[in-house]
Amino acid sequence: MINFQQVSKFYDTATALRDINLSIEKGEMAFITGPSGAGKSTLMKLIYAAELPDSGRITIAEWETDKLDGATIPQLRRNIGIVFQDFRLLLNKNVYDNVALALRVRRIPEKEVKALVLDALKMVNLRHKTDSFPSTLSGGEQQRVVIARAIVGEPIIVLADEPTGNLDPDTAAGIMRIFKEINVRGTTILIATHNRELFRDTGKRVMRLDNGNMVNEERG
Amino acid sequence: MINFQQVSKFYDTATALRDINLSIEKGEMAFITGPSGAGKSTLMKLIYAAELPDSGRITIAEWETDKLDGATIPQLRRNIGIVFQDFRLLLNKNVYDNVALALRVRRIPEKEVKALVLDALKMVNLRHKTDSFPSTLSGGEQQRVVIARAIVGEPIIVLADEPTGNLDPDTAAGIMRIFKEINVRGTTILIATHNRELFRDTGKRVMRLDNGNMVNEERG
Amino acid sequence: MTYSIKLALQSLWHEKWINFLSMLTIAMGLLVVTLVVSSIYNVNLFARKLPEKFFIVAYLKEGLTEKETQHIMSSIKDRGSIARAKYISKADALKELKASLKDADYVLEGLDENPLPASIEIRMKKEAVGPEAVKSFADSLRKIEGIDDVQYGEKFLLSLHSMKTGMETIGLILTVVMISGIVFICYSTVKILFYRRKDEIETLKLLGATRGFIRTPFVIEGGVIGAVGGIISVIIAAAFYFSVFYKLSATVPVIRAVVFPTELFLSLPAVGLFLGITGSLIAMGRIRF
Amino acid sequence: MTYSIKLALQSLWHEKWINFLSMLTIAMGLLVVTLVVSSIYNVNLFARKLPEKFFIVAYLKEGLTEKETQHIMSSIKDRGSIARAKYISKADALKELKASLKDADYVLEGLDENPLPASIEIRMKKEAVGPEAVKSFADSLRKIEGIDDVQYGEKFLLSLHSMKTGMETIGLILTVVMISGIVFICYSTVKILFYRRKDEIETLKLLGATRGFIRTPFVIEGGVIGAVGGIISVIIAAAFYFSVFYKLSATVPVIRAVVFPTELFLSLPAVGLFLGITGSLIAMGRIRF
Ligand SMILES: Nc1ncnc2c1ncn2[C@@H]1O[C@H](COP(=O)(O)OP(=O)(O)OP(=O)(O)O)[C@@H](O)[C@H]1O
Ligand SMILES: Nc1ncnc2c1ncn2[C@@H]1O[C@H](COP(=O)(O)OP(=O)(O)OP(=O)(O)O)[C@@H](O)[C@H]1O
Ligand SMILES: [Mg+2]
Ligand SMILES: [Mg+2]
Repeated sequence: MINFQQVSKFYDTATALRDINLSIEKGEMAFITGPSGAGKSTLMKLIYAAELPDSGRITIAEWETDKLDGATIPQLRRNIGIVFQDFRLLLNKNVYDNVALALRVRRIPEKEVKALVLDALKMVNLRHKTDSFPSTLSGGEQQRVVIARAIVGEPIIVLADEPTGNLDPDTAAGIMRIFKEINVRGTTILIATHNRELFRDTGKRVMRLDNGNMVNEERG
Repeated sequence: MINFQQVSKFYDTATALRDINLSIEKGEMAFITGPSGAGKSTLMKLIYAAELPDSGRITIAEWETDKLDGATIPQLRRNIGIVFQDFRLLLNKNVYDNVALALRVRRIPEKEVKALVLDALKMVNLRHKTDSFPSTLSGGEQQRVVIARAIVGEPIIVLADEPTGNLDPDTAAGIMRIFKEINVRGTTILIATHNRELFRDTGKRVMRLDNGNMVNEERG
Repeated sequence: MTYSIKLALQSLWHEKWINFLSMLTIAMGLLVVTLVVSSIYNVNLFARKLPEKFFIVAYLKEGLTEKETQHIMSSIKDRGSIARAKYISKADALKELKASLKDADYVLEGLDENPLPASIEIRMKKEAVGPEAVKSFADSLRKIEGIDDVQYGEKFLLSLHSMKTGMETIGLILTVVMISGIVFICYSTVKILFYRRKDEIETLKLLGATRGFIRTPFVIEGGVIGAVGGIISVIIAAAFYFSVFYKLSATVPVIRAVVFPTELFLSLPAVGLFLGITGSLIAMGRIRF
Repeated sequence: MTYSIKLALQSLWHEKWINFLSMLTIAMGLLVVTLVVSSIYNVNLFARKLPEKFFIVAYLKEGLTEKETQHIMSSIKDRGSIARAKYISKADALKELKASLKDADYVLEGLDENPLPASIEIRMKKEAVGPEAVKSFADSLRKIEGIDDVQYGEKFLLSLHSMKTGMETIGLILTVVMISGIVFICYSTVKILFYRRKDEIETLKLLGATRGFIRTPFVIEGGVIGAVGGIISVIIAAAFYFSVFYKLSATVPVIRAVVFPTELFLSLPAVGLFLGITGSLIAMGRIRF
């Protein structure tokens, strides 16, 4: 489902990733960890084609990311649900519309949108904040809106970049339960996190990045 | 140093804090914890007068926050170093200038600024990112810039709102070492966090908020 | 599509003040352009009327029969470039001279014979009034049997001509400069407005939106801003017309001669719509993924 | 202060494109205003020259001695509202009549005595030319011993007067509308520009910045944008002047009469600076903590 072959990514001043080989199967759940600035977010950006690799090949489902163009990139991205580390909520839209956006870009009829959005908000325990604007939400509430937006469209891949950074352990555990549930239903999930609690005792693969290098892989 | 007497804060749709009594001594280090949306950030905002209480009295050092005006609010805030949960970095300024801003608002001469800023950046391990802009930093790097900006001015109070949400355990431990160090030198420190690791075995006060109420207080 | 409209209206509403400012800016821009265009239109109208003041006099030989005179008149009138030709008999000419002498007309009393020649006063069509055209026309008149001499104000004609072309040229330049200036201002307003949305567009792209999906609400928004701007400008223009212009024309008669191009004003909402839509399309530029 | 300047220049540079757009917008705005103001200035200049064409003729009685004539002349010239007074003797009047009769001047040959009266042609000061003023002036002339009659073109005077006030009124209205329109456009540009900085201002406040600290770099930034806008407009105006206007004046003579108000153009950078500074002050509004 997600395949990296000898992928490197260099920024002007920093090497973000060097010779990464990676293969995540359909329906797998995997974790990436590593210190701050190791390249975790960059790896995610390469998957959803927000950045292109400087060398190597990346294949996501049937797409090769460096062969995509303006017509196919949206197709790829509609199949991926992303929990952005920096949230990327639209400040001029309320919670409902922010979550609904993920469905609307997929051209899902408005009458189906409502039920799906409210379901997703219920899952992350934010049903009561439907009409609030992002600026009036607490940090953890904002993060849960982003999670709801990532899963509402039932994508085939979910990428979650530090999804529990602003969440207390109990809420975080709740979010992990959701991820496991949709993973069981067949969604491929890749989570970048510092929080060891998330992968402790899961038995899932945990890849460790350090300074752009894949240093080891273990089981959580 | 920080004193709350029967403080309540209501938003249109939510009760953020209810009848909070709180007293933090000069030179103390304390923690606030509690689930997402409990009111931790709101409590911090009341301290630096970004919000005013709907009832009750708040005294910070010699200032009563609801008696402040346009001339005295800046004075209060210059004595407080804040790690904002949402970072609040200026996107059109590089790392150096973002950190220096905290000194410049204090009208510290430009020739002293440089040494202080570079010192602070070295403490948070970002000396090599001096000239980078926030948009080119990883989540954890951005968070460390915010921490550097909060401590660079040697304020008498440091408020840190989820300061390690984007940091790996090792880096987080490093940041906690810095906080302890400046606390030993006399700075009052209040940290809002979900991360139990931060206060485990510190022996410091940990206040627990839930749904706007102060539910218990323990020692870490 | 209905969703795009909803999205556009939502974001229009969410930032209503700043959008209202842009609408007013575009309204002002449109108003300024129309005001200038209609001023210049009026000036040109005036300039075009100037040639009506110009005429040529053809003096006739003495002792022509009525038939001969008729013949000359009709041969002049046949020419395409003639607007009017008026026969002035010897008697009429004398009357005019007497009138111009005022009280001193007794000097003419002693005359037993009218010494003044009959003449034809010719006004040419406006568009035919030009230095070369008039000269060749006068020459051709001189060749007509029975015409003694042809006279016209050469100097007047020259200054008239240069005045007319001058006004037209300045008017054209002014119009072009103004219109490009205002179009640029509208563009820049929309551009600055959308520059703030860079982040929003970026997020939409990352969520898998197509170019069309991203563009539609922005284009609708731009269109609404432009159209409302146009409507506001019409309202301001109408208010201006009735409160100032209309009242003033009672006391200052010249204003009555000013033509207010109503169609131009009524087309402003459409112009605004067009400006807003193209403005937002250009402001967004090529959306690259 | 030096830091504020650095801060301002930094943020000017960081968003150079959008700032450049604002500069161009302000430049265009200033250009449009100056163009309109100088057009109207020229039209008014022209309108003000009209009264120079107006004159009054005072016919003198027959048989005045030279001394009496001198006396009348000097008593007319003493009046404040007189620009020029020209004595036309009986002989001169006859010469003029002969000239105007052209080839037909032989009608006058039979006369043994010159029947035309001597007269004084009076041109009034421009500012004194007005229907009532001229009437009362003419009446006062009639009372002078030795003056037989006073004549002037009443109709000409009336149409002249209404034309002049008409032009002046329209010019004034146009100028006011234009200037307020453009000032608004500049304000709105700066406002939209600073609206994007709301977050930045909020952060500065939370860091403990005083009002002055927050305002200074924005004001400097606004000032620079305005001043550079002004400079750009001067450059465009100069380019326009030399490439179009200057060349055109060779072929279209009227243009030579157009006055290009150089001082106005040279003051544009200062006007832009002022606009930018006040614009950013107003755009920021009251900073509340
Ligand atoms: N656009 C960019 N331009 C230049 N350097 C960049 C850019 N984006 C990221 N970097 C650098 O690349 C490195 C890896 O960044 P990345 O965001 O992938 O780290 P990360 O593993 O997600 O860290 P964190 O846990 O702190 O979020 C960092 O040193 C960062 O400064
Ligand atoms: N400006 C606001 N308007 C309305 N409601 C608000 C506003 N700010 C915060 N709230 C609400 O007040 C409650 C407390 O918010 P606060 O940000 O203090 O929570 P928190 O304890 O910091 O949570 P987290 O750990 O998720 O950051 C939340 O339910 C939030 O939605
Ligand atoms: Mg990251
Ligand atoms: Mg919070």
